[in-house]
Amino acid sequence: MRFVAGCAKHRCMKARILITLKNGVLDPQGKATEQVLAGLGFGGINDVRQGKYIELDLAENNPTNALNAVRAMCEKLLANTVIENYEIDLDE
Amino acid sequence: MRFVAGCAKHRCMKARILITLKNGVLDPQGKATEQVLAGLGFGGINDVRQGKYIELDLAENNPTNALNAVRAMCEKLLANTVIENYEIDLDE
Amino acid sequence: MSEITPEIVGEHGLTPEEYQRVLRIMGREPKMTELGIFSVMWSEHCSYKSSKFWLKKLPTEAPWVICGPGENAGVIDIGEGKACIFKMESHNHPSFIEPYQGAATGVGGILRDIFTMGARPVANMNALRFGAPEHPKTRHLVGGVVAGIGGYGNCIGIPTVGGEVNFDPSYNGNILVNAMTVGIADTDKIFYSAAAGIGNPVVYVGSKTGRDGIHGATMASAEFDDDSEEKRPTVQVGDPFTEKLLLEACLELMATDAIIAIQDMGAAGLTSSSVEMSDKGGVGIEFDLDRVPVREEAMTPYEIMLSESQERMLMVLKPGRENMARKIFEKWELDFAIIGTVTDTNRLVLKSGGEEICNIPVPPLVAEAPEYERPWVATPPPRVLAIDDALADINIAPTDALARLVASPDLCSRRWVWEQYDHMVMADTLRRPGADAAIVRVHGTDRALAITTDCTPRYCVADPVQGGRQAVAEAWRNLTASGAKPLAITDNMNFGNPERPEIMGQFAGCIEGMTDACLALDFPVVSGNVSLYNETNGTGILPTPAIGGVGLIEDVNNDTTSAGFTAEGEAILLIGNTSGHLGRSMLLRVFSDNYRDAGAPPPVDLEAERRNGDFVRDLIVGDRVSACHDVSDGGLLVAAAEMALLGSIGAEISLPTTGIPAFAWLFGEDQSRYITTTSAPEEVLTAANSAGVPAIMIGTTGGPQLTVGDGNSISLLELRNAHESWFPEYMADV
Amino acid sequence: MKAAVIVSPGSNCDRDVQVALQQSAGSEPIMHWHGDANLPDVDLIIVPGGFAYGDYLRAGALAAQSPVIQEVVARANKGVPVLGICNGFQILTECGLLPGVLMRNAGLKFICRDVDLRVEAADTVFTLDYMDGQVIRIPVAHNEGNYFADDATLNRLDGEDRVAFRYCSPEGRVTDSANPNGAARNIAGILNEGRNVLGMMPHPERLADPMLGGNDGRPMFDGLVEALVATE
Ligand SMILES: Nc1ncnc2c1ncn2[C@@H]1O[C@H](COP(=O)(O)OP(=O)(O)O)[C@@H](O)[C@H]1O
Ligand SMILES: [Mg+2]
Repeated sequence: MRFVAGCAKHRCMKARILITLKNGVLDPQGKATEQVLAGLGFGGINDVRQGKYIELDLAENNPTNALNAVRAMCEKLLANTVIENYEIDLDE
Repeated sequence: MRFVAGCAKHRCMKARILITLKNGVLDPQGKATEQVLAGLGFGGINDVRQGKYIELDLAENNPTNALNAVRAMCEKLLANTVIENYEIDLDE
Repeated sequence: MSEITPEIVGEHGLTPEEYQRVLRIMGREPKMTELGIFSVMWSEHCSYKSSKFWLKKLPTEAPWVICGPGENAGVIDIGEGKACIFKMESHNHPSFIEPYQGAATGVGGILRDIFTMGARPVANMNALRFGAPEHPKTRHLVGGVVAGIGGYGNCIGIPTVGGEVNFDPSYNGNILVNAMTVGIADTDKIFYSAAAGIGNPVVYVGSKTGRDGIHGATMASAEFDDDSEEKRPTVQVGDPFTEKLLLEACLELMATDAIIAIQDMGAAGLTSSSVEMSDKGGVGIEFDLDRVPVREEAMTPYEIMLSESQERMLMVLKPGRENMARKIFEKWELDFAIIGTVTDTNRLVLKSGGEEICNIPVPPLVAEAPEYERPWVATPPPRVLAIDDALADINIAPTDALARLVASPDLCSRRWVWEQYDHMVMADTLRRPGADAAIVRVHGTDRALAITTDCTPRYCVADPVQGGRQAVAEAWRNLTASGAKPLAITDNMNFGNPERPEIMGQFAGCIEGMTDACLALDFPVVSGNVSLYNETNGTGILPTPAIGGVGLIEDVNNDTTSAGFTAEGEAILLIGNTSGHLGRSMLLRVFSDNYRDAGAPPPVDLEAERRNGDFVRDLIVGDRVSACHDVSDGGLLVAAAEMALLGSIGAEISLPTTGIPAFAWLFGEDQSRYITTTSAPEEVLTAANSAGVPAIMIGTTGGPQLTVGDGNSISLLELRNAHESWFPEYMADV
Repeated sequence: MKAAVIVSPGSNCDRDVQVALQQSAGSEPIMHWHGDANLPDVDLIIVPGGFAYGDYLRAGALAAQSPVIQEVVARANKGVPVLGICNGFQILTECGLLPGVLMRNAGLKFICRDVDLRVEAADTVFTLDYMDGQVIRIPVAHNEGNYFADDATLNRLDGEDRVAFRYCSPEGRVTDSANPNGAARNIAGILNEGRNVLGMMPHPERLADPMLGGNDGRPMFDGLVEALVATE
């Protein structure tokens, strides 16, 4: 797949990707953060899960193409699909 | 601030927090990701920025209280406001 | 109604015959949780069913051995009331699936094996084998594995002081990640796993139990698949921070007299730890599974017993000490739960929701675990390569050959790897990575441990017996070259599918060779690990019996020496006999079209090995040499180049006057050799002569370059660039 | 001289600092548990390296919330010398005693090796036994040592002579290639306004014993002991 580069000439899309740990996968970061929040007196927190957030600017104006490309990037690099899920959100 | 614990008895809210680097702060991780994506043949990517995503389950049913609490957590701990911005999204 | 169908038995990895044995032991059809327990206890990993027959042959005794194989790790006496506790373990398959977490949890697992015996871990090592550098997966795997090992070890604050890295296409589909930990304990404060004391509390500490690592095949059975949920990953995630807390909390409790027995939860978690504790103690154990701290909702007893969640321990405490122990674990913010008691029934009894869901007699579960003497065929003896044939198609200047060799994936500097490991934390690393053995001071004393890992799989595949000998001998040699007295080894036997007779033949051959070497060198095996089925599409990995060796330096102020040249104008001596053996050499791997990875490996003459090594150690301890390095992969010139680079001092190396062709002499991989430097060569040569040890002067140190023969030279700068660039360039932009 | 070393869960250079201090002071520092806000009266506080709280979220962020850290801030404000090494430096920036943040290394990898440092401020209790412009060799071992602050802050640090150490070449030149982690202006260590708080990424305690291959860290501890014993 090839996109034409250059945001100036073409319309640009922004992809926002949320990467979260799959259910049941241990989240040591979330667990430690939860403990410290509790220690600071923030009560009533039942669960803290930490993930990644990635923003991409794409030189692409066809949403289907963009979604396919971003999905491929997630599968190939951005998410570790053995333990992570990803969610893609496109806006123009 | 004190919440009453226990999701079963009370309604639960989920807070989703996006933490991103402020403009002008170098993002070596985003840069590296961008390069690797290009190396993998994904063209037309103009910018990659990487941040954090945190999900909290709160035993709270008043949206204003919840938002205030989460904002306080961000200021005090979750974000380093020297270099990071945060965005809070609540849903029930 | 039969719950257990032949399919379920198959999914649990049990053969029909093995299942018949289960039925006989139980006297009834097992319940699902019971079947799960048999399945993991009788797996290759836990029962060593294919390898036990052979492992029994390894020598395990010496006057300094306190505890040989069978416990969590081996224990040796290092004097002054201290013991060294160490072991190596593989995490091959998980690291291939998810390199970062697989390698990280491998480090976590081996650390627990060490501190569960009462030792504070003081050093980590790692022996890594990857596929061909050009294979599309290799870079990603190298990057992930190295980051994972560093991620865990750096965080917990145990220095990673050395290891080895090999590349070979046979590992394309099966990388090897073997991690070793060395710890130090007081000899009168060593903890074992035998449960004792009827009625004593059994306590669970550490992280909560989740559904980590429950075997994929069993998860697929309809009964246990939570249909709504995504297919659960079988990869565990490590939490080095929690492990650090667990380490400190355990050591704090161990300083009291509260613990009767302790066992980490490794593979097969609660199952293997409880079975081992009760079997070793000749007692029964009863658990109330409702009291096990869990991380996820609605976990079944089956899942709780089979979970491989990390950072957990099981202990038997003296009665009345529970509260004191609880306070320690709570201070370190860890879960602490009394989940059961020691009983006099010899049975593992599990209750959940008030119901008995498991009741297995422990002695037959352990004693009647299957053991196979699988058919094997010896590897046919390889043809010895004639030197002239081997060298026929090589036509290049020696220093050009050297520059390419030291820049090859197998011989280049591993700096890219070890700089990602904190190798200095704890402030006792006297010799950092980059030379032969690492040297780690015994904290607060003038003693030190020398530590190394070694194996040359390309030798093992050609001749398993010689390869097995060589692996042990090289470890011994590396320790010796640092001035240490080699004490004992741990091993990690990585092989292909044991159901193939050729693979079992490799296994048998390596064991035979290792046994010979251990006996000849007084270098017993005190712990180890076996990893089989490292095979993809019928191609097995090179047989890889990785050896981790530990030696003792009694006085760090006097008994050790540099691995690099230390002064200009000193004589360079070669200790040991050189015949110019080129079979399986790096020279041929890099330069030969016809004989790459061909021929017989260099034989190891164990008597000469012992004689030469003992002589060299005496030289070092007697302060009669200024530097010492063993000669291994790449031969004499590569070893000399390494010494020059380490010391930033060049050298002139002369060519042989004997009948050996120059390239065979410079790059042959004859064993049992060392290079040393001295300002009084005559003295050393005379001493060698009277000890019956071959020794000759091969050159002089000095200058900014390495010169071979008359005038063929390369600057140290160029040599260093060649040596240092391959790894970072290969790993750029991963 | 009485010193306290703050021990957090996940500290792992606490013992190394203890040994180095003891060697210079002749007496053992107090090893003070982070959860205990009652910090005894001491002449020196050291926040050692490690991975307090696993460095989860951000390096040093969770540890900066420990009960004792507020007390450390209060003491620092009263003028008690506070030295933060590596993770300790990260904690001191997260709790606001020092400006800026330590971001992920530019190379995105953990780095453990000796680096050369140029001493930029030899007039503090921490650097008495060094000379301005002196080049010393000290190891780094970190994943997040990439010092960042906005230009105004950096200018202020420079203008007030509050950069204590910079990464440099063996000859003392401040170059990009001598910068191991991408730190702004090659900054390896900085001081607070009162010059009684020093945060630094390199580990002086790791080369304070010639057996370990160097002794350039030793003068920091010797100097501290001299200065603080003299003020007693
Ligand atoms: N995976 C690794 N981790 C840490 N250090 C390593 C690793 N691989 C190699 N090294 C280090 O690089 C040096 C050279 O390794 P190697 O060539 O295998 O040594 P030798 O031939 O003397 O056994 C040794 O100090 C070794 O500990
Ligand atoms: Mg060697």
